[in-house]
Amino acid sequence: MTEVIATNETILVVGGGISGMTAALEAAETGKKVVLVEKRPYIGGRVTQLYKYFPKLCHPTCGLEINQRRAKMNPNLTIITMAEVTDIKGEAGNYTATAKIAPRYINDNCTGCGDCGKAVEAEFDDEYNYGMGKRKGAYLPHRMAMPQQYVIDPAIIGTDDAQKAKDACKVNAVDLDMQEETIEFNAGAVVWATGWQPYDANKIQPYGYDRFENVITSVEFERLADPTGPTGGKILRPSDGKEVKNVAFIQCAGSRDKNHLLHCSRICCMASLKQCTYPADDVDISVYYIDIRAIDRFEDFYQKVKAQDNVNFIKSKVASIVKGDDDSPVLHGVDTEGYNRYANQHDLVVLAVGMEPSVDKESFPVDIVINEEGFIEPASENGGIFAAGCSSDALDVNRAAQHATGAALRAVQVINRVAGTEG
Amino acid sequence: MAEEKKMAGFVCTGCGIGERLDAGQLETTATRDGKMNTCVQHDMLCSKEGVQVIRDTIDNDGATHVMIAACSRRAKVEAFNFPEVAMTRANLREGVIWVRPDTDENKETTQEMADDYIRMACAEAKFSTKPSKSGEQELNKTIMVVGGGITGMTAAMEAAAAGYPVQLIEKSGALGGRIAEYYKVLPTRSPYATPQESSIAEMAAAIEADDKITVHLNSTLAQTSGAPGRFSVDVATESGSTSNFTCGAIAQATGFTPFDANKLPEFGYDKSADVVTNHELEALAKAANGGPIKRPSDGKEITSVAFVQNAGQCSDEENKLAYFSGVTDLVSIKQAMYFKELNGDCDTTILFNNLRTPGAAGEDFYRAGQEAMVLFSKGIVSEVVPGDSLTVKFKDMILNEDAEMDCDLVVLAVGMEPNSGPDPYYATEGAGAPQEGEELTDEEKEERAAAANEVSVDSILNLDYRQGTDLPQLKYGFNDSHFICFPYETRRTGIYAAGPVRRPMDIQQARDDAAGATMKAIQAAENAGKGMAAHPRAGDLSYPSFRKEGCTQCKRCTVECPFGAINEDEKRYPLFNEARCRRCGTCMGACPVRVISFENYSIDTVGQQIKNVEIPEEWDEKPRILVLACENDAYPALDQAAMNGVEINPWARVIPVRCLGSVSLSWITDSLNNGYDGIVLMGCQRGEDYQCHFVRGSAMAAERMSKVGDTLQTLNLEPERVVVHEVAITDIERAPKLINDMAETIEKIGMSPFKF
Amino acid sequence: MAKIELSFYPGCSSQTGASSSNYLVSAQTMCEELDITLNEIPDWNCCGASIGYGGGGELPRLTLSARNIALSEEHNAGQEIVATCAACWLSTREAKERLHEDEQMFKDANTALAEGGLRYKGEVGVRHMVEVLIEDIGFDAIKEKVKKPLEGLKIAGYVGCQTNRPFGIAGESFENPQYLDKIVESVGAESIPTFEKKVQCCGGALAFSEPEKSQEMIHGIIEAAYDNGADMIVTPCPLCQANVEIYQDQINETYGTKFDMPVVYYSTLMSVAFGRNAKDAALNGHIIKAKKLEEIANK
Amino acid sequence: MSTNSQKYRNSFLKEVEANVEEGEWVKMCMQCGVCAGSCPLGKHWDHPPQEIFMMIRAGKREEVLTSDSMWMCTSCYNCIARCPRGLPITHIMHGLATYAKRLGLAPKNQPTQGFSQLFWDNLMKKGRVNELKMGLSMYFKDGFAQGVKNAMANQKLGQNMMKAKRMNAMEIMGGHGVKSPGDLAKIIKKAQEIEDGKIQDFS
Repeated sequence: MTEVIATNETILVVGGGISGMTAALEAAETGKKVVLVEKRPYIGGRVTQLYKYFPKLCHPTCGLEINQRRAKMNPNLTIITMAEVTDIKGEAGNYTATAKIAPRYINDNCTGCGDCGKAVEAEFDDEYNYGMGKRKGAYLPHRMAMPQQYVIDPAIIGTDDAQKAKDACKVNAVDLDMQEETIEFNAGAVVWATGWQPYDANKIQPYGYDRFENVITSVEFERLADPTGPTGGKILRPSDGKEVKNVAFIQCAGSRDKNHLLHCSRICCMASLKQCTYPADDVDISVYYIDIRAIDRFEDFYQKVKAQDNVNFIKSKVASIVKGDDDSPVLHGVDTEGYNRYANQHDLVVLAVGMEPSVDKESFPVDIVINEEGFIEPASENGGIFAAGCSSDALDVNRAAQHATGAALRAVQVINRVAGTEG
Repeated sequence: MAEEKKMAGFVCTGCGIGERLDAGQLETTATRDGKMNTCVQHDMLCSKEGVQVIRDTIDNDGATHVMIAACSRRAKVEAFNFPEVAMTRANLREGVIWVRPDTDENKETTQEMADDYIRMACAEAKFSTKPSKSGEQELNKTIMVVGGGITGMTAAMEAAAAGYPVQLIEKSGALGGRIAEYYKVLPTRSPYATPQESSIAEMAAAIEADDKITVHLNSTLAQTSGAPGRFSVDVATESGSTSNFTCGAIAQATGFTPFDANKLPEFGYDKSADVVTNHELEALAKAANGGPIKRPSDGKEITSVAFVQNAGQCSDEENKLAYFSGVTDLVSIKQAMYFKELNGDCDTTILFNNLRTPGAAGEDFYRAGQEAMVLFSKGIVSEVVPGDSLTVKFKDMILNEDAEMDCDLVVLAVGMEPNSGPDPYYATEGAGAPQEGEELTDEEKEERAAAANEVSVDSILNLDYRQGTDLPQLKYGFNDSHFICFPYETRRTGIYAAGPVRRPMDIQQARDDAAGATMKAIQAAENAGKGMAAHPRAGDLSYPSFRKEGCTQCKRCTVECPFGAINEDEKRYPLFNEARCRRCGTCMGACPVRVISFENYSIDTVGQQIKNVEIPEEWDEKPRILVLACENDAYPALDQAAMNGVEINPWARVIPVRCLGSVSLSWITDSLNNGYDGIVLMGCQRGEDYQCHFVRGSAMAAERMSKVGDTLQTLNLEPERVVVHEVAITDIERAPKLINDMAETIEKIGMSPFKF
Repeated sequence: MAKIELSFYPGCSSQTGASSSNYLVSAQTMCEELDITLNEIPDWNCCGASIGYGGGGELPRLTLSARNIALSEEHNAGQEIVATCAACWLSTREAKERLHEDEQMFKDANTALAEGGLRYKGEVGVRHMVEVLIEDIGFDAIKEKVKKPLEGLKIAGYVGCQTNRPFGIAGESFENPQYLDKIVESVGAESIPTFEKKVQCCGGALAFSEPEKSQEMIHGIIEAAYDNGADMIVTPCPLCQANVEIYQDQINETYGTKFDMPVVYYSTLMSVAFGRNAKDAALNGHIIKAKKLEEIANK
Repeated sequence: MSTNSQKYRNSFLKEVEANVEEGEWVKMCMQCGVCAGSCPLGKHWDHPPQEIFMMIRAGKREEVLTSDSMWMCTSCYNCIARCPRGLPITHIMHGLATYAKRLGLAPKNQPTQGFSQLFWDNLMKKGRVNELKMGLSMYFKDGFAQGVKNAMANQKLGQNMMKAKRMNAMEIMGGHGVKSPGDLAKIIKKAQEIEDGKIQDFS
């Protein structure tokens, strides 16, 4: 049974991605008690699945290492993984939160030694790699996963595999009888940081993501480029494993579009520019865009990529994709800078899919102001609940961390009022 | 140290350690060689029972030093958490059994590896003491906010709302800054459709009414001395009077200055009064107070306006701005709406290249502008021809032709330039940095810095710091963090920039940024009071001290500290400021006479590890390779390699270091003298996009090691024996390979003759 | 199956002696089998199609459709309007939506209609026959009705434009609608879900005014069906049917092809599969005979 | 020719908003070009829709209204389905074409222009389209000789259609229609008047 010691001077942070982690750590390092609830079996969220950050092209795992060390060493911080907040009652300074915790079937004894993973046979699509590649039925979601504990896929519970995992474990960390549990605890303020999800590319019908193997999404491309990804960092075509010599990026795939996401997702332009630096320089790259939204110093990076001889920018929203020779996608459209019609064949097409806020208007646990794009508004009506990061707007990592730090303060203000420390 | 040491060792036999290694022998090694008073085995040390065993030894047997031989220091951190003792860990799992094949012929070397790691951990423990708060400063909750614009005002209010007293410094005679001059501002709530009144007046009133906030108008900072938790600030007013207060931390929100449009002759700014900047337009709109906006030249009601986007921005030309000032497209849409509101049937045309209106608010507002019949054209403006009616010449990118249009008024969307002080590193990292091959002495560097400060702007903070008066700059004068994950990772602990001085931004962002910076300032004040380090070694209580009698006043430490933490007294002895220090150890690495040390990280804690590795006789054909790995990237990379079962040769002995900048040359020379056959240093990426969270640690290590050549010469050893590598945390295959490469090198060039 | 009664708008091309009279015949046969009663809108007029734009302006065109709806609301009160022709359906539904969202248009249309003593309320639903089949009848029910499965037939489902865009069939995508394939399978034939030209425009009315441009596109459609090994093409749109079928001679001349690809309606397929004879299925109404269908029908 | 004082001003845009079907949408285009790329007759357009929208903003009144591009629209609705800003492009194209025709600026002998008029006149006669007459009048639109040629060219087609009972020679005698074409004419005439009344003069 999970024990959570929390009072109305505790800050509840929902979501353990870069924003949630930042908010939680900043508050905890200011001496506040924090409970962090994360849906995945590990903290870090989507940035753990990115290969590099723009514009520095540094590795997200570097910052993750520091944040995880901060988290491990901080006594003020309690992390609950595989859990979702299902209900929040009360008002600023006095909330009662309900969280549902899914069974991990592995307890804290786990040393991350990996014996159970070796013992289990069943394999599943690896969600960490967006379904490209497989993982075992007992698995460590990724090498940097924190907590460094394995997970047993519910699908093998009741099978011999589950028993194999149990038998293989020398520290009896495997608990096949683990049940879903529901816990309730107090909090004075809530930071909502459930982040975003890639827009469902199947809905962008003209691009045939559901019909053409060699049309993939930008998040999948990150995994392809990552040396620890399914292709060992080689950029290969899904259809035939051939090395990609000619890749196209389609911007605003789902963004700035009343048929999909109304808003501009802000990050996609920079993400694609970044991804232009992944392939070798003998790979031809075409970027199909409406406006390149390189803000601030990102302009430097835009200019740098523009200067690459192998990159070509086309001001055009691609109209449609059809299948060409040996499954190569052919892009149809018009370059609007002087009306040039094209039908360009590429080895691989990357859809720069938009950011859809992971804020479910329908099932949101408490009454809160959510705008038509699905982001949480900075409204006083929200009481002691503060959005952080991509729950509030489409933000890049840097802006998300910045926003989360501010959100942490707003939560601290509530806590301090409760504690009566002001004045 | 008064209390006598009681050393307790613990060997875990879980996770296969017991199967792969002779635990009995490890225990003996710990007690016999490692001089542990006690040493016990446990089959699962991280379990509740195991942890209890350690706890009892501390509580009941009064152990003061604890050596845990188990998994990597990165694993089971929560379990092995005993702040009340000096603790070290021997990495037998990731460091030994996971990187060595489980075969009989490897058994011996694997055991030797493990025994060495035990000896090293014991030595490290022996020479460590438990870090504890220095008491150098107490908690000072006051936050100083510099700048009384929207960012500073927000920061002040946010801090006060959290219960912290505020000293708010404003150069001018009133609060409000630029926003006070604006007619309207961008909408901050959905639907993002119409410009709204700014809340600046209400905010000013609220600050007036808040007894937690003290406002200093017409004031500047004469001097800021001290450190987080004990800053002492002299405030000078225009009238010449000065006052002093102390504060715990600082938020700098000094805003921006609009780009000088006189640098844009092609747009006729200097020739026609009817060519104005976006900032001047705000004044025009305000002056119209509710009526139609009139032309500056002849007061005629304006019926047509052209907005020239990116005027002097996104340019590679000399004395124009290379970057894009975040909001200028949104601002032009907003201002075009002014005309729709005030001038009835007025045509407004926005000539842009890439229209940059990001996010939900941005795209909504773009559509709102189109709804309001603001006309958008992808056009690049080449010239504005003055005249009774101005003619704008541009290339229409869509119709792909040269075009021109006439209008009554032209608005230049110019960018923002940060109001930052002189860059302390102008001469070392900034524009004044030595060019390729240019060698500068410290004196020359200082001269350049001084010269730079002469020509450049006045100081804002007037910090009494050895390394300059103001916040370091990232690029284009912005006081931004270099790190994507950590927007507030400042290089001046306890001082945080917010708003357009950090990055070009709009009001909403600036207000969020103010909250963020205030949060960090509050945190810095609180932690200074606790004697705890700030990010990235957050919570670290260890701090540097030095043996004055040994110091030669060479100033290496004061010059090279990346955080300006060390001042100099009149005798040029270093003055450490604990609360400014980030515990990287760069000073330790810099010190040629080895007088600087931390309680649990010193010349000895590492040096003794090096010494306690058993060096086999030359003819044993068992080389020893010392690996000094940055704890942030290289060491985790090696851990992950171990998880993947990547092999590392059995000669390597890896020691994690806080930063390559903390590596003392003495460690290198000692290990060479002790018969190590090769040395591999692994630090972070250096250069413009450096990854080192201690800024130049990796770079400085490289520079220092370049001088090892002489040492090698005198010992007539081959230069290949010492290598420095940049290693990223993702180099899971590469990091082990670099170590194995060294083994091959030694194969080639032979063993070191210095084995005694 | 519950009896369904609908107010039917046949449209000009389906009249006897007109270009898709065979559509009407087969549709009626199909409806008999499915127990659908079609009550023709008395005195209906042409919808103006899309091409009418060049002659009549916006309001006159909307008023044409408004008149049909008004007549239906008057004489077939309470019955939803159903059309078999894509253009008829589109124009009528478009008119309804436009008049609904634009109050002034609504008034103006009624002012005009008043000249003929009519009043438009616009409260009645406007549907395409295919919607009725999918939503009210369902593929399973269609399967059940099949007496002569169309085994051994490979049929390319050609949806075309106006049955598909801008409204389309609920739950179907614009780029890759599946319902024709499902109908084809329901009647026991083999579908070609990957038929890449299933929503390619045939040129519509421009087949008349710009024959070369249209026939180039039609050629592509037939070629794709041919390459996919189709025995015939099935479509829900009379203009698509006509355009793709009747110009094959001319296309063969222009492109040196030997196309002889039958183009039938879903209602043709169903009539035959439901066991009705060639006449009821109006197979005689095809210029390019659907021999394989005829064989099954005559079995 | 438009003078600088009209270029990149709202004058023509306003005219389009006032007088063209769905014209008020033109200002919402963000020049992504998806319409241009989606049109099945795309390559036959001198100026694709998105470019026409830009020309309207640029004040190129004559160039737009005399263009033959809008007449390329086959009413396939691809552009409408894909436009990220939801512009009813098909209708705007129809609207521009009709407006150009109304002003007498539409290109003469633009076949689709001719045909759409024929179609309309044909349907207005009896309230329903008479395909035979429409066909014939189409063939003969360029005079008798050309008409015979066209007719001969399509003779086989005609015979086939007759064989299939999908064309009826008797239609020439009259054919289908509404009961009272007069009433219908009155209704449509009224509608036409109302619409004409709304046209604003910008010339």
